[in-house]
Amino acid sequence: MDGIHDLGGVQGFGKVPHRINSKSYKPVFHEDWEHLGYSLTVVGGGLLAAYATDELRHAIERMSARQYFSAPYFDRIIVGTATLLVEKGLITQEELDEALGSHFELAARSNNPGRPAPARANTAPFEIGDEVQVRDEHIEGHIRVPGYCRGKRGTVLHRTTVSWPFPDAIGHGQQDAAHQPTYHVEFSAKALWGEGAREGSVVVDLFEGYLTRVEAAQDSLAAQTDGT
Amino acid sequence: MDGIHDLGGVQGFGKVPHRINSKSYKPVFHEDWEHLGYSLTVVGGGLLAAYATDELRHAIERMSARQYFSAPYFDRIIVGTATLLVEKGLITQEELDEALGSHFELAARSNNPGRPAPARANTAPFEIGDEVQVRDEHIEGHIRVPGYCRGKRGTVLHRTTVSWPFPDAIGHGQQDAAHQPTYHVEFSAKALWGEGAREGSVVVDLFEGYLTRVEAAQDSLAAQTDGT
Amino acid sequence: MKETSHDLLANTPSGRANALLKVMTERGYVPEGFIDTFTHTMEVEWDPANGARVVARAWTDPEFRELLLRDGTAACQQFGYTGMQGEYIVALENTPTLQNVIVCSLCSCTAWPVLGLPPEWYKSFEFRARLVREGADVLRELGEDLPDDVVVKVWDTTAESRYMVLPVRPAGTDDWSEEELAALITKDVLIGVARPRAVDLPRGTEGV
Amino acid sequence: MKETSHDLLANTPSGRANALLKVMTERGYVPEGFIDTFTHTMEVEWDPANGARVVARAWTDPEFRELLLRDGTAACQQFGYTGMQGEYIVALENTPTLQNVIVCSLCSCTAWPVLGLPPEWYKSFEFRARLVREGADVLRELGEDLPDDVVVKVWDTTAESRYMVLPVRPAGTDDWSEEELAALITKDVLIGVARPRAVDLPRGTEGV
Repeated sequence: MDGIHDLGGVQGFGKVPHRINSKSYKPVFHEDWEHLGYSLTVVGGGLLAAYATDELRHAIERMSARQYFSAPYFDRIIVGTATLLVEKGLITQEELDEALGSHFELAARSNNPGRPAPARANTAPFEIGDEVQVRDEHIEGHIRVPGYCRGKRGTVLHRTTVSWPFPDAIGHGQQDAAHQPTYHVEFSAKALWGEGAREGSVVVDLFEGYLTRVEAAQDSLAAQTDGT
Repeated sequence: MDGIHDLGGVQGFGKVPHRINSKSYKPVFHEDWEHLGYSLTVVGGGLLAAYATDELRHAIERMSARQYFSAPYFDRIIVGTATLLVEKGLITQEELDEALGSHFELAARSNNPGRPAPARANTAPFEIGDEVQVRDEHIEGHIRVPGYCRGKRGTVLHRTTVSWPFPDAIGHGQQDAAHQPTYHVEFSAKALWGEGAREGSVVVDLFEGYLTRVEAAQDSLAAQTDGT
Repeated sequence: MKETSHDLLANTPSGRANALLKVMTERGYVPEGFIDTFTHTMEVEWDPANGARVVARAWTDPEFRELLLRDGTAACQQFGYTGMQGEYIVALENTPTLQNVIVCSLCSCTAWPVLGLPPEWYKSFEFRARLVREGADVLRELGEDLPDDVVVKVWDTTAESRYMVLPVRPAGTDDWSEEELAALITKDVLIGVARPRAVDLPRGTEGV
Repeated sequence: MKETSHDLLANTPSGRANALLKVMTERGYVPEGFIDTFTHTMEVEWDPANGARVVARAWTDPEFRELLLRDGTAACQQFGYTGMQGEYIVALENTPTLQNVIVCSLCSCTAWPVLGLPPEWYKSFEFRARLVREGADVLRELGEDLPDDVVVKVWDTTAESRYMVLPVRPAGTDDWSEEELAALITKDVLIGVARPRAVDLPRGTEGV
């Protein structure tokens, strides 16, 4: 989904609150409840196996913009975890409200079933050096394509030797999600942010189903078009 | 700027809080401070002529995401107005803090000077029925192109008979901003949101400098490319 | 309200508005009476009843209708409904198979003198985010379930054109007066999220 | 802390976390001791000192370096630094003119066993929004003002690969031990926002 969590390239954000090597990073947690974020979500997603990590990501993406931007990081994990446990029937909204002593605001429900990996499969896996294009898709459910690279062309640097369930399916609880490798695809900064961008690149880790091959002929035609 | 204010097409938002014809719309204001939003900004932008409307829009766009999404509408107008009056030297942060009795949070300062209308001027104004393309630009300062139509092609429905100062210039206080007409450009829903979109269209009101003409030859080449 | 002691102000929207008022007033920037006068304009003069009168006239006067569609500003000027945020008015003509709807995805622009100030829901993040992408769905949720053959055309107010929707005159209103017709035109109809229906209202004061 | 009376909980992050803990505990979902054990893992076992040891080994052992770049998971497995969020580790090789930097623009993915949990600033909206678009500017603001001939390559952790940066070994460290070299590798170096510098630290315990 093109949600407010998709922050890459969004402008108007100020300085990152950090100076390099200024912190010892101990203690790891700064408030006495923070460890509960990861601990409880590992109970729910790991020990109880109630949901996949992509479902947790999707639950957090479904938080309202107000809630998302005002909640500290581990609070978002708690809200996402609580949302999924309620949706899976393992706990209830009423229990949460009673334990909290007031209304426990959860993320919005999803009315989207997710989708399997695109049917138009590639004839063969991509190889290092291949030119690929990110499909110009507008998916309402969970997806792991940041908006800034949608429709853009890049170069394959690596194909993973392991496969994982397709996020758009497993993120909606589809246990039969197809497993695919991902590709490290490098996009030039100019391709992403326009000709005025400083030299550099961004590498995005993309599932096979998000990509199509750029054929040489198509590439040549497009170059003519771009040059018009 | 690609800011968090650019909400068109962002997903994850729930139901619009309204039922048609359920309200009399009186009284217009629901809290006794709300009228101050527009009143005070009309004093600042109108009576004092301290800033243009596009500068107010830009000031509001510069609010932090947390502040933007948690502030009610007229509060955003107040914060934008206060920000500009401080930046223009008509009031001070200290006066605001003292009047409020605590820190009055303003929008972030802009370190961007804006830009004049693109130099590559069109040879002639566009006419009704012309195919145009929104420039694929990534502008850090104020701009009035919603992200969802950037780089997209549409059809001109209307050219305004009046010209206005180019937002990217006047929004940064450039008094010599070029004046341009705007065009009502219609984009098909499928062009904006993909082939799965329901039939329909969106018309965006775009300054001449945001547009380029789609030449017939280019159009034909692109059609071949798209079809590959 | 304008003489708020500063230790009474909380750091809330109300507090911030009154703090800014205090600073601007002390600086001498706010003319005596300006806020009351301008607030009266916002609360009373700018009203959807204005747009309703324009629509009713267009329904009953073919020449005016032609003018409204050709030069909305000139047409509204005949009623005095121009000025601030009404400098360039464009009327959008519905047909039985076309529904125009207005939004401002980037902020909240609206034709104040014709429609009145934008309502809260129009300025909501939900409406701004969703209308351009899923117009028909949003209208159905709002209560206007359009037939399948009606196409939604969304107008995003991203520059200085200020829109008003000219709806289709409902059937069965042939002998209605302009005043009676105007009573069918609500703010929601002028924004385009609702269509006027003759059955919605008792006709005029006679209760027909 | 785990037995919080419910009328003491405010609707705050802390209150919500403890409310969820209470409900899950009452349902019997939380095994005895699990939270303490897992918290110990997060606080103590997952540590940037782990990644530092991997880098120091790669700087001193060419075969290990080759393995690390070819199969990061296998290389880290030699130290036991795999498992949760360390299932597929990829090392990113810096050069004098290339600086790799890691971000997770969509959420907060990080190689926990190698780098430790991600720090607050890494999870900040500012870093997530800005790094992919203005990498070199962000690094300069953070205090790493790269020479003009250095290109920044940003790695956005959008799937299951978990990255660590393999920095360039600083000049003048030829006779340093692995332990001494590891002391140059901070969490910020492993993320890629900082480069190691031999002058930053007194060498080992001898204070050379």
